[in-house]
Amino acid sequence: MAEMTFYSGFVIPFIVGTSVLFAVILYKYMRWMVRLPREDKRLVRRGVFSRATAEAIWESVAECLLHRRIWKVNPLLGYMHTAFALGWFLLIVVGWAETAAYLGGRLVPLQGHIFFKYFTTSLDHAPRWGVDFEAVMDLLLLYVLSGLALALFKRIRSRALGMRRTTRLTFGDRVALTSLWFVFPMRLLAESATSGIYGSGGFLTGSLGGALVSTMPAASMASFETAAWWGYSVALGVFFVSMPFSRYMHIFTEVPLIFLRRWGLRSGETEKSFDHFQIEACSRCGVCIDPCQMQRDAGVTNVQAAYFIRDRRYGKLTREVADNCLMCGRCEGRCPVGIGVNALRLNSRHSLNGTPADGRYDYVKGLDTSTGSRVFEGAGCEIGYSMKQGRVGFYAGCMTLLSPRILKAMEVIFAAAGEDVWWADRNGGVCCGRPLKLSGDVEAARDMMRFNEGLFRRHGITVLVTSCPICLRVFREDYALEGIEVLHHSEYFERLLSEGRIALSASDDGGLLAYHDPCELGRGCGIYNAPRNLLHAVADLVEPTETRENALCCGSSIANIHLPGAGQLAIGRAVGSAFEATGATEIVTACPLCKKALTRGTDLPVSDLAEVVERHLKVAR
Amino acid sequence: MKRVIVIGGGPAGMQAAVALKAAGLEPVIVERSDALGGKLRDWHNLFPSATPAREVLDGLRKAVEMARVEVLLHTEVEGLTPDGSKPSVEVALAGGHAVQLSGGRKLEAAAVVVASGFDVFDASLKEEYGYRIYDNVFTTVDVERMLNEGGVALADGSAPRRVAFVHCVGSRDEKVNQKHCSKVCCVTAVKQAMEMRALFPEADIYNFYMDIRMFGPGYEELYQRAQQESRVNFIRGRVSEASPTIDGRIQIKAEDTLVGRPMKMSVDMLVLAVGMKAGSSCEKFARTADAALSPNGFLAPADLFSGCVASGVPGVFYAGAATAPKTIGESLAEGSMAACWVVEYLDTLAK
Amino acid sequence: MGAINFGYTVSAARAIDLDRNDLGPARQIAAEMPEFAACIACGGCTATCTAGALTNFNFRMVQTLVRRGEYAGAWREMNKCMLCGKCRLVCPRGINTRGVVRLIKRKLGDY
Amino acid sequence: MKRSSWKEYQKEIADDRYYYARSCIRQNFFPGSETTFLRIMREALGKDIFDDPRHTSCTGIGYHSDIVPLDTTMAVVARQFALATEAGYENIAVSCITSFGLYTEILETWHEFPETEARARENLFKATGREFVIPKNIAHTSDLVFHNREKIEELAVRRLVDARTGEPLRIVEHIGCHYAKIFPKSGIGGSEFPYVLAGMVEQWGGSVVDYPERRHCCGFGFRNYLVQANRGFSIANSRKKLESMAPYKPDMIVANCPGCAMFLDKWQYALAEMENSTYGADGRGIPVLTYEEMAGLVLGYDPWEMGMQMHQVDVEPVLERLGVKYDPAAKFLGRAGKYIGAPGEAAVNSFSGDRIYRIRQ
Repeated sequence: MAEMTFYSGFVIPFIVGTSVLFAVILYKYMRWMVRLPREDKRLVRRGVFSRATAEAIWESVAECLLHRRIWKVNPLLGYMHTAFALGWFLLIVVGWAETAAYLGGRLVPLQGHIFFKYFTTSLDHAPRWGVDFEAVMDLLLLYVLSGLALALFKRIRSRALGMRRTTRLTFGDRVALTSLWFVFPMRLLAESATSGIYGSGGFLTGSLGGALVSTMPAASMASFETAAWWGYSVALGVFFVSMPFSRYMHIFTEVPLIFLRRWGLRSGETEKSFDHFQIEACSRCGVCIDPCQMQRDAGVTNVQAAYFIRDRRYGKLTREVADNCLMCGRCEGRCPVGIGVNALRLNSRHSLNGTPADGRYDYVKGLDTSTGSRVFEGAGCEIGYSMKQGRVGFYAGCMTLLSPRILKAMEVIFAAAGEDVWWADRNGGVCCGRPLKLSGDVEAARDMMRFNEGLFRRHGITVLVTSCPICLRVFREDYALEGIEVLHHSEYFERLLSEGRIALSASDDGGLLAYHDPCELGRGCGIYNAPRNLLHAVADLVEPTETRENALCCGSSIANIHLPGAGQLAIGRAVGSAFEATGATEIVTACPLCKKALTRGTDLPVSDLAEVVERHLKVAR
Repeated sequence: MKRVIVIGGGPAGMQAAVALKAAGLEPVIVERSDALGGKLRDWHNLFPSATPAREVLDGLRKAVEMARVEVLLHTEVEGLTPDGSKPSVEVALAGGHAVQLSGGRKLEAAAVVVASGFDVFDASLKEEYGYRIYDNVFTTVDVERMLNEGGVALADGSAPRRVAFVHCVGSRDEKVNQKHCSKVCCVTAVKQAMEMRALFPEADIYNFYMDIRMFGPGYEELYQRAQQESRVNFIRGRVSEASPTIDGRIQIKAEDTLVGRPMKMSVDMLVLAVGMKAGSSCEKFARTADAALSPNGFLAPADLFSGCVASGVPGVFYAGAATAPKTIGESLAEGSMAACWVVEYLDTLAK
Repeated sequence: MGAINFGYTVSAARAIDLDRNDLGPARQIAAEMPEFAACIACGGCTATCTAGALTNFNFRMVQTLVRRGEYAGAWREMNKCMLCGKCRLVCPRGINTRGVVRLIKRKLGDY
Repeated sequence: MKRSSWKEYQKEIADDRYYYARSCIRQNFFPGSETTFLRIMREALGKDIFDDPRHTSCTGIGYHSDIVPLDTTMAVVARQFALATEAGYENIAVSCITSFGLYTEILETWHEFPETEARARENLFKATGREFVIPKNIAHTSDLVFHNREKIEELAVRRLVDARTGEPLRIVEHIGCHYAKIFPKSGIGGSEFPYVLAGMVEQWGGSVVDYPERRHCCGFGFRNYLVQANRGFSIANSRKKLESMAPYKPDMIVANCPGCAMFLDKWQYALAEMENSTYGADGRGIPVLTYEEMAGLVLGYDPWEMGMQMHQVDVEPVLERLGVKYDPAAKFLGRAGKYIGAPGEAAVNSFSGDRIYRIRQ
């Protein structure tokens, strides 16, 4: 065994590649960790020795090796990813075991493990530890190769793997992808050649080696062997060097991302170091492309999450790509890596578009256009609302103000419930700030939020009802409204119904309702059932194919500041026809903006939930 | 065969039928409602001359009666081919046309004149104007009806002290997929504003417009009279919102664009000058006749200049507002013109 | 020069001088957002404007001035906009009014 | 719209025997111009023109500033007519455009509303015991020069051309607003295409500059200048004209109105001080001449005798171009050879800084 030097010229590409890979990755991770803001570092310190770490380990195995989430998207796609990840991982681990089994505790350099077959021709390859390593390694190689075959197939027919569209590649991706495709076939050839010459090898390498030897003169066989090992090493080296600069950076980055996320780190309103982990954990698998309505209905194909993240990663992000997104959240829900792309997009918008608040909304100071039967003028806020338990305020929001039918319905329902309501903005008010926030103007948006907070507090309300999911979300996420319960009107109606303050009568006109989930209400605030429960109480309800968590966006999302009217209309029409296909006689939604958008997109009548509830109120209580 | 089917018994259809009869053919008017006259039945006085609509209607009816034109009421045309399929050009060229009627009937003819007219835009789609939400929001069609019924009044029967007309409701508005100009609403709103003045000498009357399009003979003069004699105020700005006031009136918001400042005002009565939408059957006719539709949904004439009553399909002709918003006068002219084209077409076939 | 205090200064010209105004930025804006030119000045946007109800802000007028090459103060005016989007919902020409606000701020303002 | 439209309106101009009505402000700002006018009329053309020391201001400035009521103005104008009547003249030659406009306006008012004439006659009689006959002909003095432009050309010693190249001088003509904008029929060429100055320029060999703001007011506007708070508007209007004519590189401006000549001249100085901008080709301003000075130069009169040293923008460039022989050192020497004082240096003074004056001083 003394002749086992574990060195040959062909290992150089591999050694160089590996060194570069680990150097770059270490450099990147160190840099990002060091630059984490103080609060994030505190989270890391707190999280390291907590249960979160254990959970992170399990998640890493489940996602990075087994690709559980991709299996859920499509089993074939899942198999492909698992074959590469788990297969390769096992090749390494089992390879390690093989070395240990045959060479004992002896220190073997890295290339010794990787090119084990080449350097250990002098060994007898009888099973050790009761394991036929050659057969197992061949099996694993076959497993990975089957994944590779699927990947090739996907390039030709992505639809079969559940993807209508796949991502377009960058140069780095192309280099990495090409070298990756060569790694395992080269390994097969190299190991087979050596096995053939030395009469070793498992069921795969052994038999392929035998076939090679029998068809080739011995002299050419020797040079073929050398060439194959060179090819294998070069493929590995090139892949390793290109990996940190390509989408394959995700292979490693997903792991720290999982840990950091488990420890509570999140992307925020402004760009920060943690974003790098999210960005480089994106494999550009393209799962985000198919659900995107911008792509599907508006013909916009360069803004999807994968492309946005790619452009941002390489510093090529344009305003158009950052802005031209509905932020409906359909892609985010499906991301196998769980990247919070909306948060990333928002902080990109902040960097690209944010301008100093600069007192530009000072004109709202001291304004109060609210109305209500008893406007409270208290000395101190705290005393104010403790004195006025149960006082309900209604904030219509800009969009509801353009939908008088909703306003009128609210008025009727409030009256039916005997609610004494304070109307925050019936005569026009100050915008909730979410549109501004969504456009990246975070600081300026805060001015508006502070204004409305002050207004709500001054009037001592304890329940804030809104008919607009856009406002609802910002009230819940960004407003400091301790002591004030924020309800969407659907939740509020549900409560009135359960408390017996209103009663609804089912209609018998044979009408069939279909409910459209507004993005901000469903995926945004997790409210799916409240509106449905109310609708169930009054009529039969049908669901479109894509509903609830997968519900379509109406296309007029306030989050997209770029999309021209024609695109909005195209999406609205597509959504309209999805509803027409259900056979519904009426579409009901719970967002004034969705209502306007859908009204343009279909000939079916479109109503807000409030209108339906009003229509079915039992007058005599 | 001398039979010619005229689809629609409005002004254009009636005029076409009378002219066809005079030319020795056998027109049959197929009308889906219970009487001839189309929307002319709902109008009060016609712009710009204030001629009572009844006069024009009676004249047409009398002419149809005198000519003994066959009329099928309560009958709807389901398609321009017997089974709703694509037509066979050979049959058409051979002078054979058959249309599918409601109730499974078929009617054969040598030619067809489509005079199916237009639909009135549904103002409740412009929710922000409050039609069918607030009691005192009306459309110009409602006002014509009220005038016919003998009086314009608020929902509680009282007289309005302030009336505002909103132009371009359901016209020139991509938000309701109506990009075209309906052309007649400006002059209708001006005419009605003047009628309001006559009814309510003390009222304030306002017209909110984007552009005033007075394209016809005597229209511009009518506009000037509305300003000068009828004291109608014209404000250049599109009303964007209507909301109720505490005293049951309607507050509207617009920008006075000539001054450059937003404005609001409360009115007792809001009248929406509704536009003309493509007739609901246009799509069906185009599909079954293999004819073209304009982007705005009206039937597309073969040529805007020399073939405005031709469909491009042999034996099928158009008249009136089936192809675009038109005035009564224009519809009547096209009725006659379509009849001429039918006669010429059949003559050519006979040769 | 300028040492003498006359007690008055030359009044600024009120006329919009299209010979002198640099229409380049206006054309750039229109090129990035062609619908910018589709405005028929109906004023619906200004009438419904949330900000315009609270302060002196006239979106229609400011964007018209920009189209005429009168840029002074345009982005500061646009800064009053809350981006709430009501104007976009009432625009009969389907103009992406919020996009126009942002574009004007970007081309003539501070980012 | 080539030239002919500028000649279309014609009016009747009496050939001889004039009662001369002077301007208030011209005697301060262009003191030699009226003298030059009389000299041309009397010496060169042999006309009878009566210069009456008894006549007064027409009150035009006060009238247009809403200080003097119409009845007062009518009585004052009636007195001028009475003086002419007493002196035996039927034609009046008015030196000032505003006076000319006012006389025309009052005659027109009397014609339309005879009771106002009766009242004016009554007021005049009560106050002074005078009576008048309505003049047969009222002309602005520029009308008279225009009327005699061919005769002057016959007597001319030079033409309005560059003495070195023979090229016609580029001349901006500016007509006072009250010349024909009130009653187009009262001006030669009417209000849109007044030909009175253009006719002289073309007759004497110059070329008229047609520029976009040709018809715009000089900016005086009475209240706009007289109230200091409004003066910025006055000067802005002058600037508008100057900016509009500057690209044509005019050699000079000629005006027929006292206010116009003064403001187009003096505002050039003020603009140079305020904004550091001048409009002449050489960065020294555009010389502004009265039509009498222009005619005087054509007839070979000495510029200093005509009072041209009183201009704010130095006129020497025009004199040089026309080839006028003049004594630069005599510029600020008055009648008796006494030094009258030179202005301080300014951007629009291209020659006043010359050492020669200092030496003489």
